[in-house]
Amino acid sequence: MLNVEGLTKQFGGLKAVDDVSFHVEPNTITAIIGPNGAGKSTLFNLIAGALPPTAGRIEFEGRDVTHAPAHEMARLGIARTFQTTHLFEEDTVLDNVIIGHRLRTRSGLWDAVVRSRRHRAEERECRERAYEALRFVGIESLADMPVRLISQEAKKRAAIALGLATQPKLLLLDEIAGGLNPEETQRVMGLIRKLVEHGYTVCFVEHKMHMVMSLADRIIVLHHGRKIAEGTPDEVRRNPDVIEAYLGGAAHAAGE
Amino acid sequence: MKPQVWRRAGVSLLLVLGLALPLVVSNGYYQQVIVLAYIWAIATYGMNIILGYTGLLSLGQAGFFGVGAYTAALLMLKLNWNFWPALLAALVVSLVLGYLVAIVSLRTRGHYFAIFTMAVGVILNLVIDRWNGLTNGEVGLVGVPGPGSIGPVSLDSDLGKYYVVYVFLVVAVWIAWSLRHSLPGRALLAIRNSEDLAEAIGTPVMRFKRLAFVLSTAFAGVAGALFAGYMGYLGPDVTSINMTFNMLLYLLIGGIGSIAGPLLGALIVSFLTQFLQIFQDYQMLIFGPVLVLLIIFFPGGLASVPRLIRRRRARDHAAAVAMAEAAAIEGSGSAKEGA
Amino acid sequence: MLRVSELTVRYGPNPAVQGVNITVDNGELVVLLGANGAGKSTIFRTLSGLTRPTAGRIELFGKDVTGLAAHRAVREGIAHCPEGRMLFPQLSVQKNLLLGAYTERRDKRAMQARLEQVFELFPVLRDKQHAPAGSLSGGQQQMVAIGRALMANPRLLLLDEPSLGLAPLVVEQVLEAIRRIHETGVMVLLAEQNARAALEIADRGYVIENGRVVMEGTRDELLRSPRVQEAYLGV
Amino acid sequence: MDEWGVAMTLLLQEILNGIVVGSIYSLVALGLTLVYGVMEIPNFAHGHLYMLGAYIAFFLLTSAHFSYWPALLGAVVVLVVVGLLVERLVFNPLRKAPQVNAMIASVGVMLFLEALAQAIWGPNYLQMPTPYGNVLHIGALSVTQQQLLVVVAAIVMMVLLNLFLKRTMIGAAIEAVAQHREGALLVGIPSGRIAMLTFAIASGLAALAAVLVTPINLLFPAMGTMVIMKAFVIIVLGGMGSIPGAILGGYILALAESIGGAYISTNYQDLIAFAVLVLILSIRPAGLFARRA
Amino acid sequence: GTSGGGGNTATGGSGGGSGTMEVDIGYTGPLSGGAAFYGEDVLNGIKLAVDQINKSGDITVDGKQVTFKVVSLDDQYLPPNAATNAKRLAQQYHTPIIFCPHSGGVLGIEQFNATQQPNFILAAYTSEPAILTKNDPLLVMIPPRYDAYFKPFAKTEMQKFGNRLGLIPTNTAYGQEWTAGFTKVWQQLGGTVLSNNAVDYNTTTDFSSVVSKALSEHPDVLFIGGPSQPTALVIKAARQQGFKGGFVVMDQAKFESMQGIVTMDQLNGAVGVMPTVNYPGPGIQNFVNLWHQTQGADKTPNSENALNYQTMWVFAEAIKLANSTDPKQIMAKMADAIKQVPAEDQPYGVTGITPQGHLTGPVIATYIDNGQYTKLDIPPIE
Ligand SMILES: Nc1ncnc2c1ncn2[C@@H]1O[C@H](COP(=O)(O)OP(=O)(O)OP(=O)(O)O)[C@@H](O)[C@H]1O
Ligand SMILES: Nc1ncnc2c1ncn2[C@@H]1O[C@H](COP(=O)(O)OP(=O)(O)OP(=O)(O)O)[C@@H](O)[C@H]1O
Ligand SMILES: [Mg+2]
Ligand SMILES: [Mg+2]
Repeated sequence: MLNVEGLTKQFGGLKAVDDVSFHVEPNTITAIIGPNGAGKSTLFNLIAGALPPTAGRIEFEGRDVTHAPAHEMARLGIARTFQTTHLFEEDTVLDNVIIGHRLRTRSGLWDAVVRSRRHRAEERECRERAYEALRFVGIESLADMPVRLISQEAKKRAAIALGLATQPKLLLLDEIAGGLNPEETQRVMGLIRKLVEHGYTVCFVEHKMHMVMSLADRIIVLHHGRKIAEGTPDEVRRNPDVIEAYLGGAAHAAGE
Repeated sequence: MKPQVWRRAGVSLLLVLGLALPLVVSNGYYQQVIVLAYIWAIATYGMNIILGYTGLLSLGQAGFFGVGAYTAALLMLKLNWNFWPALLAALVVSLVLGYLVAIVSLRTRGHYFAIFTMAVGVILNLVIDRWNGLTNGEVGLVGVPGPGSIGPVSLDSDLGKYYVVYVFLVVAVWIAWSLRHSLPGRALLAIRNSEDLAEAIGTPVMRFKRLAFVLSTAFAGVAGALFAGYMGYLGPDVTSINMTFNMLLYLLIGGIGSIAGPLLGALIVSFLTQFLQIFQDYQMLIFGPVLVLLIIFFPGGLASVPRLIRRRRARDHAAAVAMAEAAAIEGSGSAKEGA
Repeated sequence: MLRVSELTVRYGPNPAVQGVNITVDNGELVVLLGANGAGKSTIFRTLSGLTRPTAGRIELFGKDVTGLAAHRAVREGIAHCPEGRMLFPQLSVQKNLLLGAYTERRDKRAMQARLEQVFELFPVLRDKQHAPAGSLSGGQQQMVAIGRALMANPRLLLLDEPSLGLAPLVVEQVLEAIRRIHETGVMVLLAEQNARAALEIADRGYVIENGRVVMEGTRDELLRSPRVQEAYLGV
Repeated sequence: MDEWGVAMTLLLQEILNGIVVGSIYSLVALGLTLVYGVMEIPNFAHGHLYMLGAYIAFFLLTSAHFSYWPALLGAVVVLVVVGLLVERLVFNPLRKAPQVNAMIASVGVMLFLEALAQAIWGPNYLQMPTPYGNVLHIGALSVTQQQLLVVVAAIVMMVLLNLFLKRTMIGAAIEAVAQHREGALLVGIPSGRIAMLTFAIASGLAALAAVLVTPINLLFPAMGTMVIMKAFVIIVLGGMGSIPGAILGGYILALAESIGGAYISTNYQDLIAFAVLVLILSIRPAGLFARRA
Repeated sequence: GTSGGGGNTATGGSGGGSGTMEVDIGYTGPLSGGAAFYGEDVLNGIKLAVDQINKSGDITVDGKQVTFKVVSLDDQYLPPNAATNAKRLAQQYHTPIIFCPHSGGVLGIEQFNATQQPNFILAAYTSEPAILTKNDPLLVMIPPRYDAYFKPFAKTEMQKFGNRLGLIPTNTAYGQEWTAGFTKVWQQLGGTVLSNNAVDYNTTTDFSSVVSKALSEHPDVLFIGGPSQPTALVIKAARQQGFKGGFVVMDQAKFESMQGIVTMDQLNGAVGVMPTVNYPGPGIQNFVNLWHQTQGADKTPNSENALNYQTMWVFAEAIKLANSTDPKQIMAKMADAIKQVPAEDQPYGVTGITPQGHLTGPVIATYIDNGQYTKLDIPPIE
């Protein structure tokens, strides 16, 4: 469903992403790993349209989307979370998530001012989608809480819910389990599995090896912007380049 | 349900109060202070959309106020237009000019945007002030006609003008409210929160910023046209940066981002400055510090006071929050099992 | 040594930390384990002076440092690598690091020497030293934050989840570095989600839940404890 | 002199005038670079601190019978104290509030200072005496000693300030406080004291600029208003926080004004500065010398 | 309240049965901001007159002795504020007369004064002719017409220095009208007018640039003027850049206020309005003495002070003659009242009032020669 070819991003003299090609099959989980600064977040930014690539080509569901801006990508069905959550701390969880479905609505300012039927219908629809998404990620009961009062884990779930409300096909999750303890990480892993079961496709960046190894169908390893390995968890775990550049002693842990 | 009923009753009461006000307050001086406050409030609602909702500090608002005012006044004086088509033209011109400025200014960010728009405001002010041939320079335009009459009802009387401005104020508040509680409005709030996130959930950020900017200039333009029609006289001073500062002041004192804020702020500050006149030459020695104190002690404006009280109450319920979280975790536990 | 007694911190009416007692003996490395929101960061912030305690007492080498402003706490030898990094995004990596030694800015040579040590620890920072800190990747920024704390040449080093967002290899390196720093005699208080790795280099540890210490013990005691195993080691 | 000679003389004279005015702008912009460009505090009262500095010096010169340089020093000292007070009483309490709040508070300070000056010294224009009133003629060009003094002082101050910010730890500390106040505290920088120091320096610079510039012009309570707006333009034009940018911005603006005034229209001279900003930001949205990468 | 002749403007605080009544006189003008000095000058003239009138005890209405009180409001030079202030003065203080010293404010107030009750006499201290276009029956315009100066100024300077005229006037509308009128006369007399270098006198940091530009065209005479002190800076810059010719100085600028910025030497060859202290008006000596006594020996009165002073006296006499505080009745007695004002209270002299409400009087200018003010009579234009 996602096809990346020769993707390159240059910041000044630095090639943050360097000639990366890969392919994501629908309804699978792909993990992207690599040392800090390897270009993982940049790669996500490129796919999501937040940054224009220097060279290369991105295809989504057979369409060339190399130069589509981020909001267009969202409309086409790519949702993402950020390495640091960007929720609106003062608003409630529900209010944060409602806006996610706006891109599927068509009412504009005029509808809002005259409170047109369409507007009311679409507002209801957005609310329903938001509740649906919150229910899916398991925090429906927190809907009316201000975001600043909820836990880290709940925030991560809210961020996913926001993505889900856009009705995506592909989700890009950047270090979604960062800062979570093992127990919480387990629960988030459960959620990711649930996503795939419900037909979504997931790409994620993570440094927690047990999570990567047990979730991913395929793993792509970046180093200095270049793809140094790709394969199943077993293949990657044994790859000496990966061990040297990234895993170190954790290779054993990852193997357990 | 209940709070909604109360709110509706409150809003209706306020509406009726606004209608009855000029009948109760017949003193022409107070009426003028109130009407001018309404007019400034309308322009400030525009500022609230761009600053309060979208998070962009635009310092050109008074310039656009002037564009609206001069468009309307010149059309009436030079081409003998009626007030109403002139007002419409003022709206259109400030929209179009706002759009053109938006295209260039919104490419800049943060401080650059603020100073860019300040420069636009200053340019508009200077052009209006110096273009003697068109605007009659700082002498200004004399004898600008009022709204005329609709059938037998004259709107040119003090009472008539009050109701004209009042209707526009109500419309402005309505637009501000419905925008705040609509999907496009939420998109603006999302932009204020984080442009990256807004973009990622499919908001064409640039388009929405332009929308907010253009709306703000349209509000300013209409307010300007009302001002010209109400005063009957128009000078370039109302387009100076100080007027933009005044609007910001109304917004901050009233409560930035809130619905009541602009009106509340405009009324309170207007009456405060009238009151301070008794201190003559020393009034600014008092007004300056009062302003600083208000900003320091009510950073969210007066409209936020009830919210602050509510929040304090909410804090006492923090225990409830903890419990709800525990419940949520259980809920997500089922997600895990579902896997 | 560090002695924290009956520490209570409130934000608003409900306490985030309540009656906590913690000691770090000279030369000890102590870990704090706890779920999200347990109060670990709050304890760190209070120790380094960013947050004022509601009650309790903090002593460093017998000296009362309770409620000391953060910039004074640094002078007492407390360096804090905080949650959220708190870097200066538009300053270069090098300036960020050098500012870590602000209190000892007069000794230029020592400053340079320590800068070298940090670069040895995180070689990638040497290549990036002239880049603005804000343009670094998440993990690289974490390295700057740790490096900056080390630049202060502290007696007590507070590390709040230093491995957050770091690659496994780097996590190993960081923990190894912490061990080495600790070996030079610096007291270390460490909060880590990566509990196993953290416990491996620690002398002792505390388990914090809902703002209270619910368990304390030596490394081995904690590693053996079923409660710790289940909640924090993911066994 | 032939036609061409006259035209050349005018051009050279206008360039010279532009350099003088550019130095004035840059001098005023320097303090603002610190508080707005570096600390990102939009202090619209900065021009009024400048005004106050001029009045203090005027008082010292005329009522206390100081001579020029001691009066300058005195004004700087007084303004340092005023700057400290403003920081403590107004901006420090607002350090966690949004920037608009600080901006409007600074407008409050501005109104207050203007009213204060008017209450003490009256609303009239005053002329500040200077021992450097003589005119120097360089060929067909003329310039006063005071104007030369402004140019030299501007250049010296800019070099010093740049060295201070870029080469000293205190300078780095100022930038650090601006970018992350808590982070600065954590490395041992007394953020509060650094903020005070910054304001003190900025206000002192404002006073210095005022005492150098005012003998060329006049003193009156509203004298800071237009100058400060142009100073904001200069800082943004040069790229926030960049001192070389502010210098170049100042000179570009002043030259555009004097040459534009001479060859286009003097009537719209004030407009030129703002038009230049709009033009340049339309082409380069982050200013001429965008800060770092 | 007491009111004579069916007037409906009761007094603000009448003294009841004590045989006295208080009448409030309104003022709205700039008391803060850039133009405050000007507003204060006007206000001080009015206030001094009111003090003198009250002291004289001469003014009575219905047999009651009138005490005047000035109620002044700051409008920061802003027309809408001026209009609001005027409404406040009329509604709350029932002021029969309101002074306003700027054309914007006057125009703003004129918009409603004709139609609204209670109305009042608008005493306009501005020589902007636009204010007369409304034919407002309740308007009094105080300063002399500026066009009277054109011919004498032009003749004097052209004769002494030559016929090339450079222009550096203030770029306000008033300055531009002056410029247009004056250059026309200059050309009619056979002179050449060079390019117009109008600048903003309030915001220009350094006049060198514009002066260089004007001098590059080698003028014999420079036409300048705006607020006095910046005007002085223009003269100074011109002399410093080697200009040897004469100056035509617009009436807004006053030579007496240029002292300390330029020397009399630098002013040689300038024509402009006569300084108030040297003005050969009937009551000038008395006025100057009074000013020194009341405001301080170091304070020099100017024409703002003097003209508003004598105008307030005219109003007082008109109230007395009308035996009422009704604006229309006061207006009806203005012409007669002018004759009643004691000569010593007419520093400049006032001779009559035109049907549009413009006060007339002798106009006298000066030519500076060898550091001395020499008198230049201006024939009146009616
Ligand atoms: N806007 C930018 N300007 C300049 N350089 C950048 C920018 N964004 C990222 N970089 C550089 O590109 C490289 C890749 O960064 P990126 O954030 O993609 O890394 P990452 O793989 O996500 O690392 P981490 O695991 O630490 O988050 C880094 O060296 C970083 O410094
Ligand atoms: N500034 C604040 N205002 C109000 N409450 C706060 C604030 N900071 C923290 N808290 C609350 O205090 C409690 C303890 O938070 P703390 O950050 O110390 O936990 P932690 O153990 O460090 O968690 P984490 O693993 O998420 O970093 C939490 O309930 C948190 O919501
Ligand atoms: Mg990353
Ligand atoms: Mg924490």
